[in-house]
Amino acid sequence: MSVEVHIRQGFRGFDLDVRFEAPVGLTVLFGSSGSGKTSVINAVAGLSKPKKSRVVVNDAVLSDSAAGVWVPTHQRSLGYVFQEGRLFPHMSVRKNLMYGNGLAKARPEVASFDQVVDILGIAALLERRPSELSGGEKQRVAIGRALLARPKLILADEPLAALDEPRKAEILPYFERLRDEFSLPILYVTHSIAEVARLATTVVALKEGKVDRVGTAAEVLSDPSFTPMGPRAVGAVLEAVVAQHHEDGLTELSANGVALMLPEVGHPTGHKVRVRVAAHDVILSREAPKGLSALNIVEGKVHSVRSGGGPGAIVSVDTKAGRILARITRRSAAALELSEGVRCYAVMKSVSVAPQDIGTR
Amino acid sequence: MSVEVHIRQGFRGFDLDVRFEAPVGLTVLFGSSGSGKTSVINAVAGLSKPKKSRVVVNDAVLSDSAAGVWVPTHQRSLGYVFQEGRLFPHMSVRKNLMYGNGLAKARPEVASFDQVVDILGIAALLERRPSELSGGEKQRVAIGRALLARPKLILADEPLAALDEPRKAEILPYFERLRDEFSLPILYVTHSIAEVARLATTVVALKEGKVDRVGTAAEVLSDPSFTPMGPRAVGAVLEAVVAQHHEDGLTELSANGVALMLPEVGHPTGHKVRVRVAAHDVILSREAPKGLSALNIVEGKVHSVRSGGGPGAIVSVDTKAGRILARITRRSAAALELSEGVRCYAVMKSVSVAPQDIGTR
Amino acid sequence: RAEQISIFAAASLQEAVSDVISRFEEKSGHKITASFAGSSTLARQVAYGAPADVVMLANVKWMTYLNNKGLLAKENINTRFGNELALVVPVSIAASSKEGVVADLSEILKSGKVAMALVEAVPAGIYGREALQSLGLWEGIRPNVVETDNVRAALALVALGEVAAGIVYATDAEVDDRVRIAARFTADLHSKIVYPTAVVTGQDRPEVLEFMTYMESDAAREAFANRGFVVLEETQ
Amino acid sequence: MTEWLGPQEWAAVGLSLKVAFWAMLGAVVPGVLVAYALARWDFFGKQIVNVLVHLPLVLPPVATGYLLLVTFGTQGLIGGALKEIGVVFAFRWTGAALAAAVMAFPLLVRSIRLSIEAIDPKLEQAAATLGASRLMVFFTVTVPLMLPGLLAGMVLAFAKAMGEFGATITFVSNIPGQTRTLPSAIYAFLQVPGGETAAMRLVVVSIIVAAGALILSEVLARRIARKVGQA
Amino acid sequence: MTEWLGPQEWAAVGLSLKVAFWAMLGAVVPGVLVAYALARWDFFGKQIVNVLVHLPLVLPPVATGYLLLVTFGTQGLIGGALKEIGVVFAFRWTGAALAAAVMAFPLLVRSIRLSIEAIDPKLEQAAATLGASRLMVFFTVTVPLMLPGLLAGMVLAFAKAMGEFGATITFVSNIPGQTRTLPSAIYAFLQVPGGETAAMRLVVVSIIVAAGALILSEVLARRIARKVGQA
Ligand SMILES: Nc1ncnc2c1ncn2[C@@H]1O[C@H](COP(=O)(O)OP(=O)(O)OP(=O)(O)O)[C@@H](O)[C@H]1O
Ligand SMILES: Nc1ncnc2c1ncn2[C@@H]1O[C@H](COP(=O)(O)OP(=O)(O)OP(=O)(O)O)[C@@H](O)[C@H]1O
Ligand SMILES: [Mg+2]
Ligand SMILES: [Mg+2]
Repeated sequence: MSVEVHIRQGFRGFDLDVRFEAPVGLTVLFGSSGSGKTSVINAVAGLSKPKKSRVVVNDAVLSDSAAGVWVPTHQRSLGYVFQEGRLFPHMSVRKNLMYGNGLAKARPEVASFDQVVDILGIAALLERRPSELSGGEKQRVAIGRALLARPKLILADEPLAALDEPRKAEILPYFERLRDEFSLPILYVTHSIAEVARLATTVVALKEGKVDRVGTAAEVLSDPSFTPMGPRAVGAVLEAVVAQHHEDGLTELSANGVALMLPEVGHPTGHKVRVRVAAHDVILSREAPKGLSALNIVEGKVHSVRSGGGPGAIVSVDTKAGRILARITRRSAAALELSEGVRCYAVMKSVSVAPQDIGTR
Repeated sequence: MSVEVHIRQGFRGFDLDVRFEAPVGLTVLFGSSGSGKTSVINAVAGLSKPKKSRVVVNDAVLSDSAAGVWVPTHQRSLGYVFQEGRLFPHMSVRKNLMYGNGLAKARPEVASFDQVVDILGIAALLERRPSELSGGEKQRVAIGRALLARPKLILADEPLAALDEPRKAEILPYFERLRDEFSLPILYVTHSIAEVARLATTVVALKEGKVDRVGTAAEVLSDPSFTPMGPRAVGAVLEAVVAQHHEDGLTELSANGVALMLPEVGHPTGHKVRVRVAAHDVILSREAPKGLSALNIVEGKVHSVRSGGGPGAIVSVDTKAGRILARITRRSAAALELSEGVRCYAVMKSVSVAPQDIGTR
Repeated sequence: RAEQISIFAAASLQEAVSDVISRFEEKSGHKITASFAGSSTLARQVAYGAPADVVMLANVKWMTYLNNKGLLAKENINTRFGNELALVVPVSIAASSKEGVVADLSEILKSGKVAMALVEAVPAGIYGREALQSLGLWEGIRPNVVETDNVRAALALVALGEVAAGIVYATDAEVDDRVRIAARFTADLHSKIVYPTAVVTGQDRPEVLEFMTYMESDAAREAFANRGFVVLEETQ
Repeated sequence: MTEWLGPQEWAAVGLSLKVAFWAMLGAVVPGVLVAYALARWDFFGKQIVNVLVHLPLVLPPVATGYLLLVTFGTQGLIGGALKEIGVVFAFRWTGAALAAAVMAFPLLVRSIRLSIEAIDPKLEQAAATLGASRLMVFFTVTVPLMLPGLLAGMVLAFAKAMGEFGATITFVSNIPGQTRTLPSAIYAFLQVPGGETAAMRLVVVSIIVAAGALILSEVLARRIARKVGQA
Repeated sequence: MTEWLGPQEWAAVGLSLKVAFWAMLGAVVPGVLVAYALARWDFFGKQIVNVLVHLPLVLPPVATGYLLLVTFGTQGLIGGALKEIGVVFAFRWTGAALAAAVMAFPLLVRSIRLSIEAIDPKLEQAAATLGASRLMVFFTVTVPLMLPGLLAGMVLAFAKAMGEFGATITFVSNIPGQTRTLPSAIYAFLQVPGGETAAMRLVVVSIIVAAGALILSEVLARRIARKVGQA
């Protein structure tokens, strides 16, 4: 276990009682506004001192109220991206960025100054004061500051919320690298399903201060009964390897031998990747469809049909590539006579596998 | 024209020169981080006094540097949701909410206190201080405060950025109502395509302090050459009326006589709606597809095929329902021999028209 | 009938005047309020319209200043009381000279600092300087002089043993048992130390004059004498 | 206890409290205005106002007292005019309050100014977008947020007013029951041989009064801090 | 100009500047520490410290001077001990600086404390997450952010030190060239009939010096404000 957290704390009218363990990787804290995500992260950072707490990161006990252990915040080797920036108003952007870096000379860097400035696109801002930055610029500097502090544990509270899509797409891979190349444990708060799908090793869903659910990203996302993320969040996560890069810009993945075509994936042949296929992007057909623009058609057998209260139903189809979820109307399910054990074809447009939904693993 | 804005202003290393006009409705300001969105809104609010500015809202001249007109901020009848909350720390949530309301007794309400508290889910927080709120809770109170100020112009700077999907889904319709029922002009900053598609009457795209593009939401979103929103943003916007509510929960829309099936749409029969069909959600087929779970299949004629640098291509198909965009791979386009004038079928899953993408008009 | 009388008196007269006042009040039934402050302060206040009926200052110059402004009822200025200067040393310092022998002064003064009231501004300091000048000691002592804003502060320095000696009024010196009078300066060494008393112009109401008369009385003289003041025989 | 201090001393305590209270209160409104102007406005002669405000601190109290006497005395420039309309400061307790207020003014202004400068103007902007006029913003946002500084300034002003001596005795003299405040009384005792003990008694009284005021202010400060949410 | 003031007066001006400067400087470090403790810590006897800090304001300066004399005089408790190690305050300009520092101390502490209390602890927390120890946080975040208060406090302290009279003359008396500061000189002139003009000359000098210090501080304050980004 890379992260073990147990926190019990009370505010006026709000009780936090959270306990979870997460393996090596990036743990997403997920939950509606006010469910206690920031409170958990603050306790992990040692910024609040809960009545009861036990926080262990990579075998290092950061706090254990039972044993009377309490490592002060500044010795926890953190990189905390706060929900509200918290840049030092009296320092230039450059000094803000270098603040933690200078204090932790002994630890290895996870990113060089130039790298961070480049990825975050803040080269032009270095000599400005925080008061002269836009909302998104502040947020980017805050991310950079945390990364440059040579952290051994990253805490990120909605780090990308204020950014535009292209900028997010540039920064996201960097969190992947921290997770994979540097094996840094990361606690990450987000409301974005794309980010969950792409980054999360483990998802911890909070609800009113309690743990609602813990599981791998694949488990949580592919559970049709788990709705707090909204219906669009449901989808399957397939494991695949990069098989070939085609000349027309498509990349062929192999999911347990099944070929999947995707727009260019920036990983070398042989690289293992995760592909999320959102349930609402999958079309089912009883016969092998012909003459469709969709490139990925996989045969399989219906594992289950679940219909909720609304007009929709989630059909799980076991294919050679893995279990695929399709969100279709009940009407279609009836028309196609889909039921357990029925053979069918899952049609996925190559492009419907959004680039954000391809993560390395 | 409901809103006319012309602003010229210089910061250290950043020049803002923005000029646009927008018709009645909600105008989305769109652009990457640091492109000048907040600066424009601040100038409209009268919080910054640009070198040159002309702001006219619903025929009321709020500022005109040439004519020496400058209406002070507090007389502009605003409801401004700031990017960073700005709640009054010394007042309870309730007092924060009622602050503007008490000052503008003369103007009509756009929302009652109870309504706002209910929609935003902040009933339990009313007696708290802002310092006792979570990030998303602060944001919600800030929205409520602006709405309760009986505004005649709403300025909203990424109002939903810090909120989870279900909460967003609850609040979004409210902005629609403000736009439609109250005919309030709204300037709205967002990075979310879903919000653009759903809310925007007009989109003003900013780039490095200049207007990059102005157009209706349909125009801008369906322009495959307009990429700042990321490839997922491209899609067609169809005009339709609610034709029938089926018993299985599906709603039948009629787009110029073409039947479209959608999950329940909360509008009465006869109501006009806008439906966005994201290009990446459309599959094309040369033959009429059979036995597919997708309910909506529309025949049409290829208007154009555009391929960019990557593996994808955007195919515009003129159908009776309107022009539909499909984002497919170049490989498929070649395989299906799609070219101008070719007849084909556009396959849209009913559920792929996401509820957020259905707006009233 | 009981009338109100307001007296502005130099701070150094506080006790003696208070004694006189209580006796006078008892006798006459009038009510007196006395304000004690530095002579310069009082004089200036009278000049700016202070509600004083009688002023008693420790400083002839300030009385002259008032008189020149026509603020004093001329027929009612008198000078009944005076004082002496003394050299005091802390009791802790062993007596090295007999009281009254000024010749040994330089010896005492050599041993350390001498506290005096401001030698240019405050009467006690001015008298002291004059005395030392008459004795031809001033130039030698000057570097050792520490000046205070009033005599009492000078006395306090001696009492606390911070200085070797101080030049103060004998009235002050006699009461503080932490100091010992090492020498008295004879009256001929400096200008005469007197406390002129006067009625403010326009305030010569019967009860005020009654008080002025009482100040001439034996009872008043006794009160002043008890506090160590010199009672002068003639009004000057 | 009543025997511990004589009636005259009790009168001095009461007078000092009255003087300090009114000095503090009287200085608040002009203090806030001047502090606001110095903190937020740029106007011609700003530095002159700033110097004037600090003057009572820079000058020896006697000099300030003398200047007060010259201007606010019955014969003085302003004092004469005020006398016409029946307002007299000279040799009244009101004058003692005026002197104390003047002496405390720089302390009050500085504290309030500091607090005003620490207020995020963005909050005032937010209030303006919600329809609050300048005046409304001032009273509903600026004033509540500057309370810590106001309170600190009032404590300093009260304390200073309790201790003010030089300017007071010079301006309004030392009239028992009228202008004889605690410091004047202490001074008077120190002028009398052997008066140290009596003086020390009054010093102790001063300290007790001041401690009471301070603790009260700390309690208030805590409440304010909790309100503003920093506690 | 040189003729306008005599050499004695010039000496007084120089001495006053020296005394005020060192008083201000000497009070800064303890001032910051005490202010920090009062603002951020809860400790036993906090209110006692608070009262002690304010004491010089509450007591008449003469009393403070007298207490200083009793404690820091050569015969005093602390003064005696310090004398052993060669530190003497009595009748030296250092004593004048000490008196001025003590009198200015409450003003300094209050200003700094106000500024510290206005600092958002969240910024200090942020520094801690970045690996800064308490001390490091203090020096890199707290101190820079409290600069406005520090500066305001130093201005007040300097001004107060320039004007301090009662405690100074009581503690170190008035020795030309040693402890004869401007206020002492002004006081002396005011004791003599007709000395007003000479006193006023020195008052003008005081005002000029104070104005210089104030304007300098305003320039610095602007720079700090720009740094901290509120300007
Ligand atoms: N006070 C200021 N001084 C100097 N530059 C400023 C100031 N305020 C904003 N800027 C700069 O102006 C540009 C536009 O800022 P603005 O806040 O309008 O951006 P934005 O479009 O709202 O971005 P975001 O989405 O990140 O909030 C940015 O480059 C920013 O750094
Ligand atoms: N200082 C406080 N005093 C009282 N209640 C608090 C305090 N801080 C947080 N809370 C409450 O605790 C709950 C959890 O807050 P927290 O900030 O952890 O939420 P969150 O999950 O981060 O939400 P968001 O997504 O909106 O940031 C909320 O209901 C909040 O109102
Ligand atoms: Mg949060
Ligand atoms: Mg912005």
